[in-house]
Amino acid sequence: MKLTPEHEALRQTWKTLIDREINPYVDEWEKEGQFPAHELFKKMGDAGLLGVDKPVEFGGSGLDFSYAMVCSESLGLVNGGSVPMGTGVQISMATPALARYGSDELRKEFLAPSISGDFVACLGVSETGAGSDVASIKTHARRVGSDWVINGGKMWTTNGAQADWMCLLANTGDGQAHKNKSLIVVPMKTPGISIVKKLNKLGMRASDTVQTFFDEVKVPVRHTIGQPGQGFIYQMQQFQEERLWAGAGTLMGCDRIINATIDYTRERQVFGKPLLDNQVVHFRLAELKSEVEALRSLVYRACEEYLAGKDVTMLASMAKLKAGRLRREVNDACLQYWGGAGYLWDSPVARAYRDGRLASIGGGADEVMLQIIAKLMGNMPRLGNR
Amino acid sequence: MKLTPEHEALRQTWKTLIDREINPYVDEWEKEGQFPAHELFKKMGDAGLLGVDKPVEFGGSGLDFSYAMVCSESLGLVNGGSVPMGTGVQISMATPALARYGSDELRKEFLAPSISGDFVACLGVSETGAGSDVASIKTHARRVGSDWVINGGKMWTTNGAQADWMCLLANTGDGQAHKNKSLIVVPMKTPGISIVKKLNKLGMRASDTVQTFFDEVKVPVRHTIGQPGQGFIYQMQQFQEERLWAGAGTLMGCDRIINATIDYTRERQVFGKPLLDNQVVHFRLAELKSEVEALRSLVYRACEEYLAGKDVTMLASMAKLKAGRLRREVNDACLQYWGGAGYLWDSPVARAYRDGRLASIGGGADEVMLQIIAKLMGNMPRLGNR
Amino acid sequence: MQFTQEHDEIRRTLRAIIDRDINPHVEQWEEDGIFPAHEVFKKLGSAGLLGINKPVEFGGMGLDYSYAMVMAEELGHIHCGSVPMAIGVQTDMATPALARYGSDELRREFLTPSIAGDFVACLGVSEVGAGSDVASLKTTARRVGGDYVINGGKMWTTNGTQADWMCLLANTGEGPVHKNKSLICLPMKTTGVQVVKKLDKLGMRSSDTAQIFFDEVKVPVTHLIGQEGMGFVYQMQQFQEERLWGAISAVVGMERLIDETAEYTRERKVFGRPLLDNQIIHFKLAEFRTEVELVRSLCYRACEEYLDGKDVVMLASMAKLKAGRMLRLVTDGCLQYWGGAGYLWENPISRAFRDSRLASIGGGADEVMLQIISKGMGTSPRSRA
Amino acid sequence: MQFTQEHDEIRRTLRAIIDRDINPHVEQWEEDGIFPAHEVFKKLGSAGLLGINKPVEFGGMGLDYSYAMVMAEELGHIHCGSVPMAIGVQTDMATPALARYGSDELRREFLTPSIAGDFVACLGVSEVGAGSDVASLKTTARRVGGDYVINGGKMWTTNGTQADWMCLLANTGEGPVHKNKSLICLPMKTTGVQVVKKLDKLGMRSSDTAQIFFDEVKVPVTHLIGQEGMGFVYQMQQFQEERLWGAISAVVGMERLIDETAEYTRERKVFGRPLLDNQIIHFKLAEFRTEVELVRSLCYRACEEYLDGKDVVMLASMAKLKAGRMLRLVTDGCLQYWGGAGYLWENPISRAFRDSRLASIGGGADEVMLQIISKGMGTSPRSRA
Repeated sequence: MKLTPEHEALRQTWKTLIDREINPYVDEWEKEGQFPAHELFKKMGDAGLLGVDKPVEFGGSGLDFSYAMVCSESLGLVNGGSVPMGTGVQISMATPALARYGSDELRKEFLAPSISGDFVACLGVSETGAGSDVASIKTHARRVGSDWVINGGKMWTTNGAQADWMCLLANTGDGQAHKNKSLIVVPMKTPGISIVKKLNKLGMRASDTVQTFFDEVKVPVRHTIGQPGQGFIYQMQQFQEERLWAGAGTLMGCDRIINATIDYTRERQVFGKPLLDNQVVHFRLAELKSEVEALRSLVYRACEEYLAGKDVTMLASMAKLKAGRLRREVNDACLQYWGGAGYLWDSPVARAYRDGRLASIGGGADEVMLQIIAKLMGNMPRLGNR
Repeated sequence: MKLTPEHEALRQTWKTLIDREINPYVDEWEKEGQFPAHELFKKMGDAGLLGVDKPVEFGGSGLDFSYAMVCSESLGLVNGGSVPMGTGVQISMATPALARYGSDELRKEFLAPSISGDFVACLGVSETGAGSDVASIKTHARRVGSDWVINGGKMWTTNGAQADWMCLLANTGDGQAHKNKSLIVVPMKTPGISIVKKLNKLGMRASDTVQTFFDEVKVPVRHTIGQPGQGFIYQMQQFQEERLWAGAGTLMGCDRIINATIDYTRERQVFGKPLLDNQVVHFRLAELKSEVEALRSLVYRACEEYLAGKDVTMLASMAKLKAGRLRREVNDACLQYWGGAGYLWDSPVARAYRDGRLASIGGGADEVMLQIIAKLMGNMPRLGNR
Repeated sequence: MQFTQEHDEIRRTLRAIIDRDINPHVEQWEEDGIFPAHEVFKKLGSAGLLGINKPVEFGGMGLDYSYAMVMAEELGHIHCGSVPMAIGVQTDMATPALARYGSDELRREFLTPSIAGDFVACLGVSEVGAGSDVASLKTTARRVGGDYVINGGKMWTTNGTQADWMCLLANTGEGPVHKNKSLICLPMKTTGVQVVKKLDKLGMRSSDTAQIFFDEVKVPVTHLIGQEGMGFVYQMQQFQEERLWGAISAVVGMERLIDETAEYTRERKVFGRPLLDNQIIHFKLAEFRTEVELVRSLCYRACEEYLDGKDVVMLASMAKLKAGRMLRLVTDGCLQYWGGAGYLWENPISRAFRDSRLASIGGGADEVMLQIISKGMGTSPRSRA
Repeated sequence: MQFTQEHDEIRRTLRAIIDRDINPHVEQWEEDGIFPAHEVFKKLGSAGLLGINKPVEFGGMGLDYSYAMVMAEELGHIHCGSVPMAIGVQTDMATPALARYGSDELRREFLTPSIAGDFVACLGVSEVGAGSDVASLKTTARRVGGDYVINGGKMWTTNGTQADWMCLLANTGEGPVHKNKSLICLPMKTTGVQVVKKLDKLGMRSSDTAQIFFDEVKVPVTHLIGQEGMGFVYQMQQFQEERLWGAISAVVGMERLIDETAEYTRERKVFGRPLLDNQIIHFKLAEFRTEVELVRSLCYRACEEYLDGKDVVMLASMAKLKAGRMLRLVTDGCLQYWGGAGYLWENPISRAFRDSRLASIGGGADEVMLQIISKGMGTSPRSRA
């Protein structure tokens, strides 16, 4: 993946916005338990940051996916994982299918305002009984005249408390689990939708994660994204971008913590010398940096192949797996060198430690990635043997 | 496990014998591909080292198992894994069942000379198709008059090329896999026994490991150890001592390599200072030493409980598991600090690296230990789900 | 290590208090950001559990260290890290030196009520600039007539906002850093003692950790523990108990998490079968359990040698090091198998994840342990210079 | 990194030679403790594979580095580590400096035949006292009239017993250690060059590694590569290629072992089902495969930046570090699943286990890489002093 001056410029725009509009407020948002998505996304939208790889006719910049990767990577500069996660949902998790398969009408109504930052989007896939195992979701939409009538519930919904619409995955037929699902755009104001509660999480505390229930929720059938029954396929594609996004998002986040640790340990004197002068410290940081660069290379390579039209399921899953593992390793190792100061609630490394722990769980747990990779290697047993 | 002056004395006797009769010759034996078991065991026998925990009436010292542990631990002083392994077979793998359940006649004929060092013993359990999975061995002995007629073959038999007798596990009935086996004393000179080949191994190159075939081999039924059909049970008990032995045997072996590495890196100057002065080196060695002491504590504790008559299957399996993992970690980490010198064939650390790799495979692989532990924790799935 | 009826008796007594008077309130205390130390300690004190290996003349049981260790181990049944830590400070970190070297008068005044559970104790060693590097602490206590006048401050003080007295380490003279320090019993009510703030921490949320300042604080010289100038030495001994305590108190907690994770994953079905049936999970739990037994064995062995009067600095440091490492691996590894549920704030596994991260930092970081062990092995440059 | 027809062409050509002229003989060569370098190199040379990115005037193909990298990657199909290593010395360790800075005359004399496969080259840098610490080497070449007179010795010299010439690094002056060294083409037949012994190694058994002594060895000063005193600098550049080569050449080999292990465990039945069905095994292989792709990606990226003329010291060192670490983990991990069979001497996995242990030691140990990376990050004390 060649980084052009355009990529660099995009990165700069992000950096400026993050320094000015985000980092000064993150501590406050963490206390409040959510960041102001509408206000913040509007600023991003005005800067043209929410639709870099989306079609021009709906307000996007029509650039290729590598620019979305730069967005994800740049968000690593945010002092906390909540804003990058919420923004990621808006840019690469809830909207790719709509942008690719949605009708013009639907895109005008929901994609355009999501790109301009007027709408906040959320993704409705996970359920209490079906996190990793998407095929087994229970939420269903039955057709009544020109409407879908939706019943069920979703879990772990990021941006859920503030979202204007949800990209919902629901069973719209009986048939086979991979062919009976559809992606439907559901306005969150629709009667029958109740947000049960904002989940109190170990980390990502400036992100509003909710549980939602649907009780006879009516939305017009024209809100279906692309073909009914194709939802599972679309979502699998959407997952690919989500995983690449997760991989890229880890890079600068890790760099940020490593660099902060270098600065801290360089200042911190123990036994009469900078902590950083301890070989175990600077060697460990060198090792971690090497791992980050390896991941960066994998992400760039996957992105390149993705742009070349190749199937990158394997590389994307590997990137997601390694991203989760590496985040935990980097945050845990760096916190160690901050000592008690790193254990304080508001220290950047303590926050990264809380927030980063989600990386191996959300968006497909490490074990799900391992399963995908093992499968593509042709090594998975027949189900009976698992 | 309290170490008494008697334990100390035993350790001294071993050390003297190892310094005088073993270490000076190990390099030579490694080249020859086997150590002279009869000659060496005789010396051990004369020093009373082969029967410390065996009954007095057959030449043993009648001490408790903790003394056998000291034997195993002391053998770690040998510069190579072959002699300790071969001796371990003689002391704790091929003879415990015979000592415990054998008839006086049988013990007079085979145990006594094995304790005096006149006989070399080997253990016949593993087969090509059944390493970890003992229950599925194929070798069988059918009864013809007052004889067992044995057919089949054994694999991975340590001491096999020099042994006078084998403690053989064979199917002596049809019934259930755990109730149809017997332990039988088989003189290796018996017609019909053919040693197919001495196996050429990655390490343990001074140990003769063979594959054996049995073709209509006749031995009197009175050679059966204890009750026919009890063989599997006896062997499981024998495995317990084997695993504790393996755990104890790892301790001084690791200490020896760590200490040799300390000496080497203290002498070795790089960038104008002793290699050992590098914090990554002495911290790493400190970490490894901590692991060794943890294992030592576990082994001693297991031994104590064993003496107190408790079932130590869990602790013994844990000791075996950790011993294998730790040996690999210690040898790999230490070799690193020897650099090119450690990569030379005859360097003690290169030999330890080759020999030690077997520890996670032989006598029940790590994964078998994990299975036993998981089972005792009540976490193993019903077979269908595995 | 052979345990007796008495050992089991202590386990039972403590366990009853934990189940009745502690665990039911942990959630609330975690939310409050503090737990009622006086109330809890009184219950423990009345049961005699705060002075197990303390002298009988001052209300202790006068039992050997193995009984104290059994108590520390049993504390792992408490559903958070804060309360055990606070108890550990009271029994094994702030009082051993006083019990060993304090004058009878001083012990009557501070040790007896601490054993009875009427006083809450805290330890004043760490400072902003001196965590691992104790020798470099800056707080001074200069002699003025019959008083020590104390100036400076302490950091990371567990129980700091509730404590009645502090076992304070301060510089009482010039001279070399290992010979100029003393341990002093400092009543927290004394004028000039100012608790600046309760620290907001990643974990250990129901433990009150304070930063404290001293401005011309006067205490009579009779509050000196043992001899003047011996403070550093006493504290190093006290650290030995603290480290052993830190290691053994981690064992049962890890065991509990492993079992709870087995339970949860046995119930939780994914792709139509119990999560626990995944070999990657039950093998990992087996591996964890193995490491836990290694830590436990190391502690038992250290305890035996300690009872034999041997120096256990090495074994205690090794145990502390390994316990800290394993706590991180076990809590992180188990949380993984709880998935999203494990990421929820109140989930015991997520609390354990937050709390246990402190183990490799507090009471001497892993790297300090490695330094001590290297020294003991004669391999660290300093030790050969 | 987008590959072209030409890249694939090179893969095909090399692969054919490996399958026809190398792999069938590896067993024998391993037993002999040496492989016929001249014979093998001639075949590679005739196919043009020894000069892929070398100047056309001297028989090279004049292609960019990506083609050389593709060749290094493909070498992983050879069933041992010795032969690839020897080829790497010829193409990426002993000849880059000569190709870049050597006089036409010198290149005609040594580079051309090395590219053709008529000469076998070796690299003379490491010494008994100077492995990682190149600057401290002791071998000297003093000027006497039109000659250099060389004294000293080299250690760990791959191809040492068969080489026609050595790319020698020696001290040609006093001055500071980074400015007093030169690279010299030394014909191994020269009187005074004495190959003391072939070293008996843990692995890499079919590679001849020699210790060599120089006693008043005379070579004309025209054998100097580039400028006198620039040797250290040239060698540091040469190391860059060596490290990148070391990393990329590990990738396919690891992939092959992972696949062979999958194959073996798929066939092997234990407790009535394929070993591979154990989640612990197929997940571990997935994890390994992931790490392999990370190494590969890092190499590709480093190559791209190298082609863009960027300094890739950091990326190359990181790649070398990670490749060495992974080789050890992958060979050790795979061997485990082969059980006893994997422990047999001739088993490819046991050979890989022996051979690959060198990767974290040779060509700059892991710790040297960490030092370089720390320096690049500006975090090592030296780098800030």
